[in-house]
Amino acid sequence: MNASTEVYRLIAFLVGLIAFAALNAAYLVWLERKVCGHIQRRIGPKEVGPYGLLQPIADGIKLMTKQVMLPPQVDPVLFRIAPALVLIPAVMSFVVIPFSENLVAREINVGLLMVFAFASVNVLGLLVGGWGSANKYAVISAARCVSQNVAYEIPMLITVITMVMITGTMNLNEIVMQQPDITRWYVFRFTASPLAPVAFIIFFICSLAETNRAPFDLGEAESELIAGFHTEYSGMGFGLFFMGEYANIVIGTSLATILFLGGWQSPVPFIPGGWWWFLAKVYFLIFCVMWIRWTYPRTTLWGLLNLSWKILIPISLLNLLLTGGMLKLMPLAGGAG
Amino acid sequence: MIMGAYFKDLFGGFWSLIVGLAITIKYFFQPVVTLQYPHESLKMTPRFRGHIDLVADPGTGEPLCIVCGMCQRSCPSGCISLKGEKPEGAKKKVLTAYTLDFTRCSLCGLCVESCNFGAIDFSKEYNLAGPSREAYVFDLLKRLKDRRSNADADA
Amino acid sequence: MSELALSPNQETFVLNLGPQHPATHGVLRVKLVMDGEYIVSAEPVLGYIHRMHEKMGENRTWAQFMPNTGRLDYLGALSYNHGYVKAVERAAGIEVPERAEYIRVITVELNRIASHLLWFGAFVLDLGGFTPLLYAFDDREMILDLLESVTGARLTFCYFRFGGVYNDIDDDFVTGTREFIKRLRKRLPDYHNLVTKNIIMIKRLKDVGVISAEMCRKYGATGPVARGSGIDYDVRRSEPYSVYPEFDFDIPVYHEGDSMARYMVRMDEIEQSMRIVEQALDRLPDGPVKAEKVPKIIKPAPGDYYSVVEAARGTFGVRLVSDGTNTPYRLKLRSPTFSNLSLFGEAARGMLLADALALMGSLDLVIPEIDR
Amino acid sequence: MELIAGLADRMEVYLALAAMLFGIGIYGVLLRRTLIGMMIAGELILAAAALNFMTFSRFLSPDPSTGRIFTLFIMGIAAAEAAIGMSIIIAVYRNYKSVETDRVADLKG
Amino acid sequence: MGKESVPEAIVRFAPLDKLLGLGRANSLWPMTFGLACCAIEMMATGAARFDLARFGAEVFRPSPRQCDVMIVAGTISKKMAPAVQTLYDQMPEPKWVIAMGNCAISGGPFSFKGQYGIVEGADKLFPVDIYIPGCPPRPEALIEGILELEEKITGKRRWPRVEA
Amino acid sequence: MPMLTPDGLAGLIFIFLAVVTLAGAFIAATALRLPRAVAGLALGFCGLAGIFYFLNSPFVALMELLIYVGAVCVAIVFAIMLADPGVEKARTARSTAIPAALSLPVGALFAWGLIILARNTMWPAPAAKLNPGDTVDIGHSLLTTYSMVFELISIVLLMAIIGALVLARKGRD
Amino acid sequence: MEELVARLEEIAASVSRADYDAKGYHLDVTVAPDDVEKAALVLDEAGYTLEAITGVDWLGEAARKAEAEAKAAYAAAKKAAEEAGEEPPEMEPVDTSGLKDEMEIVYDYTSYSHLFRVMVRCRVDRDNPELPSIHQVFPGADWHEKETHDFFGIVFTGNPDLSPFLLPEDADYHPLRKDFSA
Repeated sequence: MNASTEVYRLIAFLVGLIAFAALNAAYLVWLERKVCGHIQRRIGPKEVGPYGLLQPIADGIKLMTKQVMLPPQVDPVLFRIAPALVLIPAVMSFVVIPFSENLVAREINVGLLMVFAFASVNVLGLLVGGWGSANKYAVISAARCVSQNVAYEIPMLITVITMVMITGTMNLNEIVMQQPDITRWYVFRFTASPLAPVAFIIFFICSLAETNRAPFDLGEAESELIAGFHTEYSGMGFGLFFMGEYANIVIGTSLATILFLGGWQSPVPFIPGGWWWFLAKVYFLIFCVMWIRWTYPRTTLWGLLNLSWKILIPISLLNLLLTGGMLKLMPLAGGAG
Repeated sequence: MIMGAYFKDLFGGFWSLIVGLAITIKYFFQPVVTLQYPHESLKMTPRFRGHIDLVADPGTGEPLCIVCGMCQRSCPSGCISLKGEKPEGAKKKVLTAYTLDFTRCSLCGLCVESCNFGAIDFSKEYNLAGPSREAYVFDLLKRLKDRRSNADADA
Repeated sequence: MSELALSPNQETFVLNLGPQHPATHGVLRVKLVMDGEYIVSAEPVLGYIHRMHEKMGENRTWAQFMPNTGRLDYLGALSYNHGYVKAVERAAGIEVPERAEYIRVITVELNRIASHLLWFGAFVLDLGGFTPLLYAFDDREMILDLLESVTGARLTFCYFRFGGVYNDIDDDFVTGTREFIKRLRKRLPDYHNLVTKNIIMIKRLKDVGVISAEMCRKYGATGPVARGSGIDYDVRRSEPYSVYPEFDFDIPVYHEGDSMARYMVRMDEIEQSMRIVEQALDRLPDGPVKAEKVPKIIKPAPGDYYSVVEAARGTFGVRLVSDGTNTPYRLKLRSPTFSNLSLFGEAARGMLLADALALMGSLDLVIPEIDR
Repeated sequence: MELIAGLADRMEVYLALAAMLFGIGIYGVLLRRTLIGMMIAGELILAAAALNFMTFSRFLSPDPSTGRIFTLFIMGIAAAEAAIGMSIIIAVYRNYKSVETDRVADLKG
Repeated sequence: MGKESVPEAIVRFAPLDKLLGLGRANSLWPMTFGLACCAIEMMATGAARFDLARFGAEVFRPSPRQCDVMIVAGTISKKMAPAVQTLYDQMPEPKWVIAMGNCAISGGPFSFKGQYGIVEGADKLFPVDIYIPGCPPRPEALIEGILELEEKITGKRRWPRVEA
Repeated sequence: MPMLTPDGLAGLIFIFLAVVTLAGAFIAATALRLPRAVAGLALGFCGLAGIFYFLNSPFVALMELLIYVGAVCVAIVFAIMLADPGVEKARTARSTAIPAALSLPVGALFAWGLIILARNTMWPAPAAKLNPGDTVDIGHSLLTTYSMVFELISIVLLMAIIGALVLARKGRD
Repeated sequence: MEELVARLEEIAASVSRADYDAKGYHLDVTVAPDDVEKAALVLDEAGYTLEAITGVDWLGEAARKAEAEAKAAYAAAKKAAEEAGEEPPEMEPVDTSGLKDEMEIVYDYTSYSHLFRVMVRCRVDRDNPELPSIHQVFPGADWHEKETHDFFGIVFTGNPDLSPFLLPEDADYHPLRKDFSA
């Protein structure tokens, strides 16, 4: 049966993806500290290894050997499973991400849906973790995270549905295939969606909010809620939340790359496409995420919900409507089936 | 009308966010201002107030202090204690012990100011840190001697 | 888990902000009764850094109390030095040479800028923006370098003396200060573009935490908090002291009374302070920096004396009661944030947690000064 | 081995699984004393039904999409039910400060 | 130390311990916890001029559960002491304490005779690893304190010593 | 190793999923602490999603995750958070002791009966497939054959949203 | 301003102008403890704000005063005796046991709009220090009163909560009393 190699391949990829996620989390933290350092005109980690490159390893060793505290008031079961509930879906989402044409763990036809299905489980992790901590700050934080995620899932999904309408598929690799050069990236294809760049921005904002990144980091607003839902977590429990957060950022930016920026396709004719392009685009977007984080103050919960309900949802609905109209009037050559 | 305000708010707000990003990226490409402390360090200004140290007579190398006790009395925290005795036949008192409990000092400089003989001065030690609290109860007389022997060794 | 339970009669729970909490800038505790994210009542609990300054005042000589004044409000230590020496000078009838007054004004105003810069950074940090804090610290370091070169300390300056100042300033300081002002003038627009005009900032501060002028009066609020509520009151102008009457500067007043207004008052004050420093540097007279006829041991005539100065956070008052000896009989320190914070409970009622923290940040708290 | 390998292709297995889910659901509904607990158990019953639909659509139906669509409808209904149920529970809680069924009995009146 | 006869079992695990020590020493996350004046210098240490981040120690965590080192920066009043104690207890092992400033070391200028309000030194409450005298200490001194703590953990100093 | 043939592996995974589903369901039905019950429910749904995948419908499997785990479970946890019933007290009260004692046999009876029914029924032979039943077919059917139901479901959802809002508002007065 | 002074004079035991340059305030008003609130109302109507409330413990002051008076009287007597060429009388020990010590409570008022500082003071019995609270007039006085209660043990009747404010929750001492020792 064809499943034979498939299963082994999947296992190999899973191991690779877990390593990728862990490495990403570690070095994105390093990158974040460097970026924020330079934005603030300082150096950032430097003394631990060359350019501070061993800093994540030191942090990792420290976190792993740190005493894991189980505060007396917590619900031990919920408290323990919450970090896994955050991390595992994030790693699972990687399965369908095409790093290049062939470098994809499992190409399935509903890949886009899969990413969102797993991303939605993430919220449950935060909620359970916050609740299990039995700490007022953590509970408030969890409640905030949920209302935020629910509010931003709507414009995000509307935007994604628009993209599915245009591309006519939920297979991520096929979506990438439809954007062979920079002029046909969906972020610039006004013929497909008149508000294409706006859609990209909406998607980007929503993925920021979904991953609880500044300026939407209400869940861990430290001036309000100490450390939010992971206030009570120490050692590796906290480390796993951290990994989950960064894995989610990679997922979010990867999706943005695939949907709007041509995935692994090369923007210039003289360099071939491949995973290097994909990673370059993803890391550029991640840099933007960090850049944004270190520039803006935090929004409030109401400001955030207002942004979603009063601005993002109407605009994304408008985009959906216009796109539908456009598709009816002049069907795309490459897209809609 | 309301729509106009809505869009004005939208675009104005969006523009302000872009401007913010422009500023941070500008600083991102500017050189860092960090002083890499253990590798390079600041020179303390002449007026820097560290803990106090005894000043030696440049000629004899003995402390200038005449044990009048003004510094002890002027200290708000009572962190200075000194003792002196009058050797037989000498005119002046000689300092026999000068202890500074630096852990209670508030670095106000009243002691130095009250000294009419210029016998104490601020040291320029600015980076004291260590695992023991007792290390910061200084025997200034000993420090003075150490300094002198170091200087001798250097010479 | 039971403490999370909503109590049966009302859907509220108590949230303890502090004594160790990132938003309280030190060790303030605020007992919040919350209904979800809304504050039903807020009650600050003080005393976590009560350091017995007033008791110490009674145990020390007039001169020995000087270092304490710098530790009351460590962000604006020189204003407090100034307030204290001014009170004692008034009590003991000591004249201060003009050059010394100029130096006092220059250093106090520089210190005020440093204080406001730190507040600016810390306030934005409260709102979740980290980078402006670092930019503000960058500028603040420059001021500290300048002040260190004259006073010898970075934070808790103990620089003023009865009848003058400890040390004279030199030309390096004058040129350094001029350069710094030039630099800050260039950087302020960046701050405004990065923070003041930022839509998130505006949305978070506009119409949040409105304090009326009447409320300010009832609670005795002073300084930028009162000026943000439309009260044109600045001790430097309405109760002139030192050489302030000789300078041309404005008192920024905003009438909205919201957090944004208080923010703007402080940002404008940075500019006005720069103007004062420039003028003072231009007109700096020659002469001694310490009065000659200052007695070694000060013994003011029995009686009570009161003296106020405009510190970075508002009116700092010193009430001295002398019994004619060389130690104060009673030394009352009237700190501005004590009164400014006392209106927090009323102002925060019904607000969102995040907004209340913006309000608290806009009050510019320095806890050791409140607790004394 | 043969048994394990072929397990996923036998219809009865799925039906038995669904039956067990249903049984656990019924058990839970009867066991639970709180409204939320009953709702959770109710979700299990719905899930059992969905599993049956899916099973039939795979093994018996000429048009597999039918069963799947019904499963989707069940999900939609479940979501609606959850939303409404939750708000009822919260409203009940607000008024009676309890989510235990025997204390909500005066709703009948 | 190296030439003394050490039991084999210790020798065998020494490399691992060394690695652990290195990891911990280079990832000292302090708590966002300032009491008084010294806290401002602590902030200044994290700021651009001195940049504590170079040593990986700038991750100021607001929750004690995620901290390695508590920098007691300021006067501990008697009212505050139980809270400080709680925070210390909430930190997971291994944990260290730096007493920054004279107030945290001994009560500093506030420990006069007849005082009623402060705890005379953080070491009255819990063990203190590094003392940094000064009122307040300069940021360099705090960096020096962190380096001293690293030395204490790893047993070796990696950085040059700066003489004043 | 015969176990590691693709089919064997698939069978093992299937068994694993079935166990996860049942275990999750059991936790959901019996756990004393409701948050744990929801965690069990989520676990069960994850397993069920895997089984749907075995039933050749990744689309429905993912929808199961998206809707049940991502939305329904979150809503339930949220409700628990707001209402906080805490730990269910031991089932000793008289009014509930009888149904509690009855529940296990009743549940077992239902399950047993249904299994018997499933085994003993002669299921009609599988007909030839008209279409693979993938996402496109589902989409087509939804908007053609079942468009009426689709609309009805939409109305139900809308009403649910409005109803939830009204109820929640009322409680808050 | 004159009107304010006149109105205060109606309430106060004594109103005297002070030399602002030397003292730092313009008007020195002494009132009876029960009239504190009236004075506050008058100042509130005039648009004044309360800057601070504090206390002063005059432990032994009455005795010192009595002694000083006795000494002055004795000096006068001695002088008179000397002038008259008589033998000066022995100084009699002063009996201070019956004297009551007092505590002073000081209210500092000022106006935002014009420079006129009013200091209202009143004295209470040190053994039973009690006077009405003015937090109804100036809500800001609440905290000042709490602080004064902390430091001096002065009871402001009507203040909602006089439990330790700056001192630890279980504090039962009043550190700024002159006879306090830790």
